Amino acid sequence: MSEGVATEILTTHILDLAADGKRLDGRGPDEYRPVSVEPGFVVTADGSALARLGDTAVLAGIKLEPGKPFPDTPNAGVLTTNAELIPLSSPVFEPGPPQPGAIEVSRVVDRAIRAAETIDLTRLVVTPGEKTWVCYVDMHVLDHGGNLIDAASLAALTALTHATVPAKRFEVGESDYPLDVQHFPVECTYVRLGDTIVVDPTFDEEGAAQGRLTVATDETGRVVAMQKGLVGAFSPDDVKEVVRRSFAHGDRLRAIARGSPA
Amino acid sequence: MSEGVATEILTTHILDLAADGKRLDGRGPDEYRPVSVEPGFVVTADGSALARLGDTAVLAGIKLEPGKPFPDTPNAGVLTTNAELIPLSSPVFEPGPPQPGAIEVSRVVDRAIRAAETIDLTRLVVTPGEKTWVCYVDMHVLDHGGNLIDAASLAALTALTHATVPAKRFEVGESDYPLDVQHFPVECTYVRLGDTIVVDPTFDEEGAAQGRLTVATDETGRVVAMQKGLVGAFSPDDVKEVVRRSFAHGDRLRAIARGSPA
Amino acid sequence: MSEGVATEILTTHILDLAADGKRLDGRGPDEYRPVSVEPGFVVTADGSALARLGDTAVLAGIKLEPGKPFPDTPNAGVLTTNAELIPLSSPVFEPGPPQPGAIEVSRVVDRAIRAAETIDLTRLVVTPGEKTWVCYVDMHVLDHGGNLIDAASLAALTALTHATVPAKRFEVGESDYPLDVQHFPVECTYVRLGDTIVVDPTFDEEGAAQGRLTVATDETGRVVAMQKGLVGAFSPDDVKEVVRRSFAHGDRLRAIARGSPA
Amino acid sequence: MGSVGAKEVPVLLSPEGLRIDGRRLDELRPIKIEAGPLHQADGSAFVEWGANKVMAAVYGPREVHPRHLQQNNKAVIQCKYNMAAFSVDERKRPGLDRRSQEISKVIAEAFESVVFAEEFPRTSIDVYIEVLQANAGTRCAGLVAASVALADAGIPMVDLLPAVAVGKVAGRIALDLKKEEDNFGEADLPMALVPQSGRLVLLQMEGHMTPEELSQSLDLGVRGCRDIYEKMKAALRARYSAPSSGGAA
Amino acid sequence: MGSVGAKEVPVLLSPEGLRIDGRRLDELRPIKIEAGPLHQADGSAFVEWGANKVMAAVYGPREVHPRHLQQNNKAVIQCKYNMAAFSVDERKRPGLDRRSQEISKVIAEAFESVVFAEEFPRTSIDVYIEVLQANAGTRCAGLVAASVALADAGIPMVDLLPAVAVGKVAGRIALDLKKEEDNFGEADLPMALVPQSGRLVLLQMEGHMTPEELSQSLDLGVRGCRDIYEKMKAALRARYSAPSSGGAA
Amino acid sequence: MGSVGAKEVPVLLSPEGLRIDGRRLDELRPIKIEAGPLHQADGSAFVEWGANKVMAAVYGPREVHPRHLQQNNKAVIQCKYNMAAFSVDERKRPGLDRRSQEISKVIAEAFESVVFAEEFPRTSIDVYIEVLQANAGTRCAGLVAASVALADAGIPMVDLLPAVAVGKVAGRIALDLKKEEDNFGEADLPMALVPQSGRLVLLQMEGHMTPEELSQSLDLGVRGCRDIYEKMKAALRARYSAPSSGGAA
Repeated sequence: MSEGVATEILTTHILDLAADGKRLDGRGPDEYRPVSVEPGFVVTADGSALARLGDTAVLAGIKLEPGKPFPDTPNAGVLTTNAELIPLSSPVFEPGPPQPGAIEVSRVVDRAIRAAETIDLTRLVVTPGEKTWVCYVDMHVLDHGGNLIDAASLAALTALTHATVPAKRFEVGESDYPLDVQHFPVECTYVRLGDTIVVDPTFDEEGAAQGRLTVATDETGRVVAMQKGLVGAFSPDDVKEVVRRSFAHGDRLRAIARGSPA
Repeated sequence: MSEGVATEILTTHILDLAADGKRLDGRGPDEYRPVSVEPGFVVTADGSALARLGDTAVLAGIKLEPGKPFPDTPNAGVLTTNAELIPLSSPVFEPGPPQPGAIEVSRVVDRAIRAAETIDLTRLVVTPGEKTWVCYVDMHVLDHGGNLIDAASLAALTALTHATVPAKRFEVGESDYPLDVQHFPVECTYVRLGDTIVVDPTFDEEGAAQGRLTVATDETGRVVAMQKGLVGAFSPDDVKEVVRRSFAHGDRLRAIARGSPA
Repeated sequence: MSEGVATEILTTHILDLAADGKRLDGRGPDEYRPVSVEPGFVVTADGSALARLGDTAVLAGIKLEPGKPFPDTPNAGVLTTNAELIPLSSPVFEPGPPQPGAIEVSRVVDRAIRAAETIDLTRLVVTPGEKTWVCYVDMHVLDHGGNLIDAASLAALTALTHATVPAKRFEVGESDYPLDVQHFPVECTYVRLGDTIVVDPTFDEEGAAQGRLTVATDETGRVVAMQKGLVGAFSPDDVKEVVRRSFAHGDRLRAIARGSPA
Repeated sequence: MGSVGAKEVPVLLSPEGLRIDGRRLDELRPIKIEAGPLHQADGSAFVEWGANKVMAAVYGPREVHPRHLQQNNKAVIQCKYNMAAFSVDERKRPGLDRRSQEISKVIAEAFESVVFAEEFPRTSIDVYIEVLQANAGTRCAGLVAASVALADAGIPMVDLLPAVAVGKVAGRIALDLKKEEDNFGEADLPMALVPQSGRLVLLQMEGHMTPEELSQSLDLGVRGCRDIYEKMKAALRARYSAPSSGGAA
Repeated sequence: MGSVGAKEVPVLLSPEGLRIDGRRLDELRPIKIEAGPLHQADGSAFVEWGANKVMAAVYGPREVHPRHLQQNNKAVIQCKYNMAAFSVDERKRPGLDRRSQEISKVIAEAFESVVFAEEFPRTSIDVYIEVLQANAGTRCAGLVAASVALADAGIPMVDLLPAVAVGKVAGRIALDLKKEEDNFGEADLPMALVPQSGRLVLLQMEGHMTPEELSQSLDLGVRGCRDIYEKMKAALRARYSAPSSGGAA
Repeated sequence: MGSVGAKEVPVLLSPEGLRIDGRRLDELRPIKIEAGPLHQADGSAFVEWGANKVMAAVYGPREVHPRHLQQNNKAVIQCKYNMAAFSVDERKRPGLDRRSQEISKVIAEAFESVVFAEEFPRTSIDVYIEVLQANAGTRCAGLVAASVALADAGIPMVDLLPAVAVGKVAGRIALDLKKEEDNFGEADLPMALVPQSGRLVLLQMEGHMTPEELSQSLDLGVRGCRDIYEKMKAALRARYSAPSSGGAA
């Protein structure tokens, strides 16, 4: 039996189950896999967190370094978000330059961080136009069991929340101090399986999906980012329903991330 | 019928016609396709022009930015010429790093611009060794119907002629002013089809050609650049004849480009 | 007869000979091919040498330029070692980014230069933290007859020994002066052919080898670098024996390199 | 969007509820669509939309490059969205950046959702979008141009794909932002609609909106798409009635 | 090693012959090895070794990418050693540098020396090593993790490959240097041992040593490798006795 | 050529009409050509021409890399012209720049014009040119070296390809410019001749010349090429009479 045929049978099975509101791993359509977040996983980083959604594991690390502001925004710090979909984490990733999938993950996480004004970039500036902190958010996918965006975003936001500005090490200030994090956006991803929409898809569910929709919400009741992905379509009413549900998941995931011991 | 066979038949037909001094589109051997030049096509550029030779269309845009002179020429501004043979313009171009063909177009155009001293580079300098205007000439091939060098050069020179130095925007001076263009070199390209030499080759004629020869002349009667390309050979007498003819074409194309409303 | 079969027969033959302490070219197991070193081969370089081991030829060129020290070592000059395994030198090299083999050669040569403190990097500094000489060591393999590391290292060290700091040309000082070279490490490479270990392997011997071991020694009796390469293994006693023998070869090759007329 | 640390915010909405270019909140910028301006491509379109100028070309179905992307049961749809160096105020370095790669991906996925790709197994349908002059909304303009180019190339599709962005300007939901509105606005929500099914195949959002504002934006965007749909069909009708013209880029 | 022009050298060895972390000269840092923590890989291992954290995964035998590397008579073993950007004090730019490429090469050659590659012609065995947190000795930690991951993947091998670095600190030969010792030490000599044959399949050295010191280092390293070998076997036994756990990275 | 904003121009022509190195206007620099100095290549040549040192090697006919360039009816001729980092005064960063790629292209086209490529369908003939020391005229020196290397490799050709540059120095047409003449001269016109047919297969020009000067330059260059042709043939004769030497790069 070729791999293509096996995948097709699995897809059909997932779609059949979904038609009855069921999932391969026994979850309900609106149920996340077990969620855990471990901040401080990497001590060489200025902030870090390992987030897990079921079999999916993403490690985020923060590094802050002095640098120059962009010429057109002399009063704003620099934030750079990068996702590495390393071939260690999945048989489908190959070594080489970042693939479109990795770029999408980093851009969608980046978008939520910026739009939610998670960090007040103006407070990263040391001397306007001259010197600012550059904040690197690096996300390393370790185990790709599906739904990378939610896991990566949870890891990144938790890492930012626990990050320290290394002012002393770089002789910018007298002592290090915590990075000031104003908001905590949470990404929540659904996929369409026939007429059913399910949250937190596994790798196999993503393969069977007819469209993916991610909504990022923050703790103030705002939608801050959205991304439709994969082949497939959503009606405006589908979108509205997904937005509605995202807030409850956002609140719960945010509480898990914040409750984690630093 | 395979593509290779079709191309071969077309090549034979073009060569047979050429032996009688005829061409597929009915032109005479020393006749250009309809020429048009539209300056100001792109308002985001500091200068621009869309040049057409028959089915061939090339858009050139100029951007000027403050930058540093090269260490070994502290009293000269910087000119950078780049041709993008984007896959939109032809089935034969692939995405990726610039191909040898694109590099050749940009280098041959660049060579004519420099050798004709089109722009007095010393006048671009703001502070010797410190600050100068960097002039980017970007040529975007939109429709590749053959003879890219002539079309690209016509677009680039017209764009330069209509360019403005954005001194005010970059706070280098009080107001913007026209770029000072001293000369207007014109490239004129011939290909050899058997014993006949024809001007302004189409894409199919280039495919059938046994050598290509480009001669750039300026309005002061000087030859400023030449490039032999493609597989094939020219006798010294062929070259002298092509040089002789290039001046007349140069004068006509220059007049068309200059006559165009800004 | 396929290329694979021919290689296999050659390998078997080399291993059979080695079992009797013999080699294809008639050398003894611990005998180098004819060695020659020609300093000053390239006058555009600030120092250069062409080294030959039998059919193998490597050209090294030194260039010194003013630059900035690294931020974390403000009192040290910068040394950059690069090997180009250009496709001109062997049917097995392809154009493109440096292959792992080229990187290994440059890193192993670099390691010996640094560990032997060949050059006192602190003496390259012009103004601490601000300005230093950057010393580029470029090794160009011209003919790949095997044992690139030893040939490249011999070329590089000889080139350094004859190098001049171009202080006058860069207006850093009043006159040029010789680069101060404190030590002259020599790399010595063996391969294992069955139970026999032979020095200075040819290209074909490298293909038949079951492990490669390089030991760099300097004139003060120190081991300064080692590198085991290729598939295969060495016992600790093998290693100790190779180290012991490397000193004698080192002394001889150093004398040849130093005896060469500048 | 969110130009932190940038210059002063201009007045984006007049007391009369008109925008900086005099448009109402639900009003599109002028759009001109030309089908088939290019000679080499199998299909092409040129779109002028406000101060955007976008060219699209389609090649295919043809051989797949690189080969390993070939699919046995359908055509692959490859999309390259690219901005000319001179298309923006600050010169853009040639070459694909991450933004272009993301846009290329979501546009390709949008077209895969409507093209009958199974009809052309083992082939590639290549969609090229060149932004020649940019003024906010280029991904939607590119998608509209590419959709007309696909139709011009005779590629069978469920439907054309009109697209538009909705945004939030001075606290109000507004259709089809221009550059100043996008730079200083509070949200940007581009979308592409399958008119036949009423479903969205492209949807992105950045900024901040309440769920109610988002709901209102979706409805406004769908209406905008339907208007653009009419212009796309008109451009194709004009092309078929004057098939051999070509020329005006 | 040889940080020319850097800051002051700390006291690396106490008068009592103890090192900065209280270890004796022939003492290893604490090592924790977990086999099989990853779910997608065919085999995996996580190693905490002093303040190093290294993850390894193995995929294969599987199809060779890129195709032209395929060998008709055996599997090719491809190795990628990579450091996470945040694994070191000074952020490392993502992407392979020359150091990583050299380490990948010598590790791949070490494994080729022990894997029965002829059993899987025309395939690739892909070994990925990710350094998540680095504190000297990462190539040895990576090699140990990869070796356990290969065993976890069921790849037939002559033996496991324990590895350790020996160095020279304040003039004395010492086992398993940590970062400060490596930065200010006089030599670094990483090695990997085939316990069954007593031979070395990885061996590098940088610094300066007399032949006698080098001899002593080899013997000390071989003893260290044999200790690590026991820990590797224990980790695999723990994995087989609790086969379906997974999870704790 | 055209070093705008550079240092002062030296005196390039003496009152007696002699050049800075004492040559007459129509005089070549000294040329030494050695056929077959390399051992691995199928054909090779080393050329010292004034202060230029250029090595060329030819491999093939052999398998085509990358595969998709293969042609069913003839050999492809691939050329890489490369300058060593230390071959020029200002260190050149390793890697192909645009100048090298253009030169590679025109040299490949020149050889395609004379090699009987149809005799070796589905193969590649790879020509590598390494400039080790540069002093103006390297493309011509490289072409001459590569042409001898092709003959040394036994590749069937219409004829050898002598090449030389003509230039304009202090207002006078001069043969074979050296560096100072090239830097401060008014025009540079490299060409390659097929002696048998008297036709040019490489021709470039930069600078300014009247049509009459250009005419004169062509005639002078053709004469120069014919002189170089004799030296090329002599080098090949020397090689054939002492076939097994090799060695002196």
